[in-house]
Amino acid sequence: MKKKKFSLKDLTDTNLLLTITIVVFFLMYIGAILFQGGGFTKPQTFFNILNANAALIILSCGLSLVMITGGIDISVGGVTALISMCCAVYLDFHGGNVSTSLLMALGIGLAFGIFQGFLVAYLDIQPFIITLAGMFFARGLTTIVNTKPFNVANEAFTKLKLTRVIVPGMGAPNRRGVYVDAYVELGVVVAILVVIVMFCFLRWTKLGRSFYAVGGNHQSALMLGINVKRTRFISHVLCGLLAGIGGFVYFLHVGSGSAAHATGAEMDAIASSIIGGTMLTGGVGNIVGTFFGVLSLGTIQNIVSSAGLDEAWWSGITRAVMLCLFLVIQSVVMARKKKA
Amino acid sequence: MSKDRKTSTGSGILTKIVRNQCFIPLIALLLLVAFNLIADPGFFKITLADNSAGNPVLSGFLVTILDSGSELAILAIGMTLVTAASGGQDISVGAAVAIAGSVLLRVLCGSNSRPETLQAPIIVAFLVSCLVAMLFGAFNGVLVAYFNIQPMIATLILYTAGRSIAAWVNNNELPVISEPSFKYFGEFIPGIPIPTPFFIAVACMIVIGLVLKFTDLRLYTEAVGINQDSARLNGLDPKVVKVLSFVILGVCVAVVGLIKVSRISTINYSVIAKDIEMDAILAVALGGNALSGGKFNMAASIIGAYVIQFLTTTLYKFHVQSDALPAYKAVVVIILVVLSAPKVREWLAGLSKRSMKKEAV
Amino acid sequence: MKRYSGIFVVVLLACAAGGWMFFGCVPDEKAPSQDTMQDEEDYIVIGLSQIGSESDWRNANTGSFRSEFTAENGYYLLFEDAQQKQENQLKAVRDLILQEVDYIILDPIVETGWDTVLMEAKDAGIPVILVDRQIVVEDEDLYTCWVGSDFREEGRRAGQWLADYLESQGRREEQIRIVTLQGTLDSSAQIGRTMGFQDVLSAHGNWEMLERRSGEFTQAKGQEVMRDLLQSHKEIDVLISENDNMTFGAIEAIESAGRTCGPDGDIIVISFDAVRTAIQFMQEGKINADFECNPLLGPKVSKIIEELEAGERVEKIQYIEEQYFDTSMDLEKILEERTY
Amino acid sequence: MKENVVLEMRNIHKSFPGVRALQGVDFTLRKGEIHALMGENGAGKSTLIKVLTGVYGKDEGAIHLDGCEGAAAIHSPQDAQKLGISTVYQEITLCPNLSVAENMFIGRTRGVGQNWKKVNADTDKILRSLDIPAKPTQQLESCSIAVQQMIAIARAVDMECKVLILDEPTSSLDEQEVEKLFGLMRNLREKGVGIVFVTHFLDQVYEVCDRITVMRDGQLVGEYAIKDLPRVQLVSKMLGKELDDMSDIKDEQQEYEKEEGIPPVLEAEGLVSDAGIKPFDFHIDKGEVNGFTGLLGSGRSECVRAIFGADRVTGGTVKMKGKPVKINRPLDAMKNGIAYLPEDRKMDGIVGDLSVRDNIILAQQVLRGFFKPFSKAEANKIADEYIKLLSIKTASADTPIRSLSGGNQQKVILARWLFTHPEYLILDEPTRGIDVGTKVDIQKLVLKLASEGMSVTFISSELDEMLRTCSRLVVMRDRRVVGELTKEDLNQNKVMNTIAGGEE
Repeated sequence: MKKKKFSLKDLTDTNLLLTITIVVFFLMYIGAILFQGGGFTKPQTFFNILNANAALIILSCGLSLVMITGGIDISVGGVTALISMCCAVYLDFHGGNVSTSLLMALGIGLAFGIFQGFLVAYLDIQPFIITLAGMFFARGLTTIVNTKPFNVANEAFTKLKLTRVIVPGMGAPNRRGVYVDAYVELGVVVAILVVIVMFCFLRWTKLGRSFYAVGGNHQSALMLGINVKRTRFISHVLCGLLAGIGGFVYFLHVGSGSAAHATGAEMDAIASSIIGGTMLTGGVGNIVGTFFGVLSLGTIQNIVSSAGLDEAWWSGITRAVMLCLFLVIQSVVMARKKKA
Repeated sequence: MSKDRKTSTGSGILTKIVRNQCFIPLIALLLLVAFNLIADPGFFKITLADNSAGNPVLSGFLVTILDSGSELAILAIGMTLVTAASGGQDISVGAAVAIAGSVLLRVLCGSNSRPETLQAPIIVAFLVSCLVAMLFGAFNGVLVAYFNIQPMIATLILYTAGRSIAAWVNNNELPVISEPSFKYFGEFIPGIPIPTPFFIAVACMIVIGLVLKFTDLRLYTEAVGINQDSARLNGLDPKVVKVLSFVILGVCVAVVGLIKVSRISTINYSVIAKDIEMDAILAVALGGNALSGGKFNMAASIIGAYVIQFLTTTLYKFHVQSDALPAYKAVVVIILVVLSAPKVREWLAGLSKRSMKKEAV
Repeated sequence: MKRYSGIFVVVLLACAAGGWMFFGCVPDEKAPSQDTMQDEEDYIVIGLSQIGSESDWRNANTGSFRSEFTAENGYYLLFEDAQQKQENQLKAVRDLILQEVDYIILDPIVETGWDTVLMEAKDAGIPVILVDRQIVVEDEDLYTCWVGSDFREEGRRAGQWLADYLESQGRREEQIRIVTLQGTLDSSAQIGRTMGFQDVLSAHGNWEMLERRSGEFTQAKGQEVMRDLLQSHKEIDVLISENDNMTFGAIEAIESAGRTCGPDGDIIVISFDAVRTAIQFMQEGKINADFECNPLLGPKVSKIIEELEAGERVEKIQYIEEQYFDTSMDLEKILEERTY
Repeated sequence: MKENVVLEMRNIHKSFPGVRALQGVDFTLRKGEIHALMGENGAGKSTLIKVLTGVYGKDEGAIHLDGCEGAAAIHSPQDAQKLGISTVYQEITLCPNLSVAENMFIGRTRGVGQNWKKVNADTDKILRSLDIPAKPTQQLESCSIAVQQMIAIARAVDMECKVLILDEPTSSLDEQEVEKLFGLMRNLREKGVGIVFVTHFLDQVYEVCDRITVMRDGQLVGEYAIKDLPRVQLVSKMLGKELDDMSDIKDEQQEYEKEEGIPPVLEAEGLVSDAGIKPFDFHIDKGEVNGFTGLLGSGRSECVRAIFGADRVTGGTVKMKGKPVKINRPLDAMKNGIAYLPEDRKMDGIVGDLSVRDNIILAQQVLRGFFKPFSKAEANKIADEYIKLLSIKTASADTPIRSLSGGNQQKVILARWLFTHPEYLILDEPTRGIDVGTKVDIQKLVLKLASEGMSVTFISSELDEMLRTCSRLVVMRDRRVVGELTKEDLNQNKVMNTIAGGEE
């Protein structure tokens, strides 16, 4: 086939939705540069979006995994809050060290993943209701661990928190004319690693492909000899693990523990996944899309605030409109599929 | 065999009671009552005293439960219908309450956010907010029924945008109503010692009771929820029924909006009815209604709502931080859901059979 | 066919990157884009990072800045609403730096965790003016000055007022039972007012503080906590409520419990902030005294900016003038003058 | 185990709540043979295959495989695969959202990694060798159904199975593709693979198979060599009627005489729906009982669904009593006095959790409208009346219909439609999966209703039921009406011959 003949029809659903997402993102960003100028012309603005959303990227990756298998996990925001609080308390009140706190974060995430995964996969309980309870539990537990929000003063941690990775060649002179290097936080590096690893995992490993198989049609997957229950279980465990990593990255970014941390993060993560082309019904989705989904949400927020609109409500509305748009696109894609 | 049959008929009444859907929430209620009786009988004390306006009013924990549980009970009505018809839940009710309340205030206040007098009769304002809430309900319903989006995800849109829309309706101002009669809906009507929200809740229950009695709502909803294909072959339009259930939830939302706003005579967009959707879903689940749709028991849901309020108030009384409440509720949910999972039930049934056999041996 | 979609994506990426280079980096080196140029020539650009819009006070505060920094006055105001989250505020400040504003006005949500971002502002040569709440930083030079209320003084004055009032009522020797509705824990207003009142409290042996609970500065929470306090404490003589919104809620709770408050009631209510509605409540005899926390910081900040523009040095800590009101005053007149 | 036998199933029993799907079925498959498994719907073929492939557990019986000591333990599809049993199901059981190569290889090996390059290359080789027009990296969904089916077979073949089960693989293939498939099957036979071939197409059976096992009502009818079993006998064995049984006369049925001058109750012309039937004409007169007959999948259900508006009607006109009507959805049909008892009782008929009472009043209730519900007393009265009339065995009107036996569930659905007092009643397989007594009851009822002036269309897999009740039979094959039989033509021989394709 020659390139001339290329048409959208030849794309798989995953790639079609992915393409839409990426196009929308770049149109949006270029539009922002054209019409708003200002900060958007600087690469650092983009890196700031990354910095602020590193944790969300990781959480969204986890959610995408679960959504690709046809499930959902709305506990990730709560787990993030719980992790940041536990780590903060541990570091500040008990003089713990950073690496143990990282292990603790992963442990908490895994524990949630395993528990919820077991209930969902092996007891056939609706994932929505069980992870809803998980979210309740994590949020409540956060307050029980410690009520007050506080910043962590632990030295080793603060040092880690302030570690910056300079992005060469992307810097820009500030208003004093001093050249400032563009940088990203450590969390962004982790997030990008996660995206790459998860992308490879889903794209090239057998387990990754069986995620798609289970989400696409679990009956068929069973017939093809895939252990559907175990696959579902693993998807939740991985989501939990990523929530653990994401929680720690979040903690690293904010450097404080608070019960109010990451409120609505689960909804943002779901929205990002959807915008990134993950199909709610399962079987379709792409981690790269999710990555761009998060960036799209972050960019919208930036556009809204630098346009001088009252951010609190405008960003809410624009996000919802975007979500609605993508849901309808998915619905149309589904209809197209059924007709064919 | 014959022996078996005898015992089963003997315990028939008991089984009937246990089988009744109201059984679980009622047992939960009894447990809570018993717990409070043991821990502190003062919990049940109700006192009659004059409030600042010189009206004798009742106060005490029980009154608090009836009062604060009203919103939840009203929402549980709508949520039960949505759950039954669509097999999913609406997570945008909290945000929708914010919109309804905001619209209500907007109509009452006009352009001035601190009016001396109301700019419109309360009933008109309520009807407008009702209409708006129904529209948003229909929006959710259309996404669910016509676009085939899972209810939880479809309502995620409004969940994200709702509070922003609410703020936008009033230009992000916080209007305050000084008219005393507006407070009647959320507090007390002079001369009546029982909080008004309770009456509103009772009125809603009566209305839904009458609707269920004098229309086909129950049959239609259940038929669609249980077997959509079969319902279609019987001439029903599952899509219309689903949208209808969301619209009814919209009405419930508007009523709750009225109460919530009236309670404080103003609104706080980010806090009003926060997390109430979770409690409403919990109420439905606690009432023994399958979250996957189908048959429903309205009374059980309503009792479920009050049980949750009972739990909340009890926890408050024991100085549980309000933010820690969800943890306790979550434990309750997990236990309930796990116990009602078919697999666990099978396993338990097998277990009891085995133990019976052992006894027989 | 996947290959072609891959090419498609790569082409897109290239387009976008190209766009970035063209619109982003190139103009950057030569001259700022048209928008910013206009801004810099004609206006002083102010970036305001506000906490949120949780209370009337906050809205009056925001409004004061909005009405002060108008185009007519030669300003251009960029408003960032942090929606009660420090992470949002950190990102907002970074965005403002990137947008090269001339001044940043920051109303910090919490006291700690500001060092890095303020350092970035300093490096970029943008003066930061703190308003309302205070912060703890290692190097005080990181911000230019702080403008706000002396919360401790407010608390002290409230205590003093209570002592005077009780004396005038002839209750000097009586056992006085007090409850406090605290603000969001660890906020400067909460700490200041609690400590200020504590200063007076410890000097009076017959005053008993029954319980201090946080109402988080919101009306709903205030009502909830007060209802609880009323049920657990039979006798309450004085309610100290650390802001007006909580007071409104508390009054609702008091009334629906069948108790009375105000000068003629059985609970003395002392509140802070003194918004317009609170004065109305005072007229109705529901609040005894209210200590102003003046939200109208705009004019003062604008004056400071004028001084800075003129190259003058400014005082590090600048308290704003504040008054208090009680039922003995001519409330009618006060109400007329009150704008918020 | 005998020489040459690869698979032996002995005395297999399997029950589902209320149904005994398999009752002591034996099945033997030899090396290098193509073995047809035949039977009408509900005969238990699918259940037998699902037991063999581990989708269902068996209640009783044993499965022996060549090369395995003792009884084979098959508890899951994976177990079956490991033992060399591969299956291609009737409905495609591949994942539409994966690529062709992935579908070929997923779930087959342990371990984490997979060399996709090699997988793609291997797949390409297989696809080429089998002449399947697909690319390894193509998304499965973008292939035609036929190609998907062939990929499923390719997967099974590539797993070097000893036993290959083809469950109606040809239903979505055109002739050329079928030929290709048969070539493939013969090829595999040469290699010594035992193939179980399930199909409804008799031609295909006689073209490719060596041996036939016939099942009926969950029981084994017999195993025959292909040359010993002529076509008509096969049909008669499947339908459960011996040919010499022709003396079976329609004793209960009166001859239907058309009254002159009255337009037919329903007349359809060129009716076609999106369910894939060819346009058909149809009419029914007042008080007439007619039927659609044909093997499963011949389109008989789709025809009546089109009449009722259950599938989306894409063309054709319908007249009722001479007046043209538009039927776009079931409610339109109901308003015109048509009632439809659907083929799939569980999926389309009962509303499982609702009570018997609610199930009875449902259709009439919908007709009456939203604001005119039956009061509880009325509903109970109606329910009791119909429970008595049709002698429905239920604990009470309050019992959920789910807990009734199949026959009684069917009677409830029947009651539901009778209560709407239709002029034209469509019964699609009303007697499937229910006990003999109820079957007779239902047939009697149909005749009684007709004598009272109701028009009835009656569809059944059991030919003698049709012959006993219908005065006219529309015969279908391959989704097309191929004949209409009346009066003296209404005998088993003629009908079977028409169904089988007019040969012999």
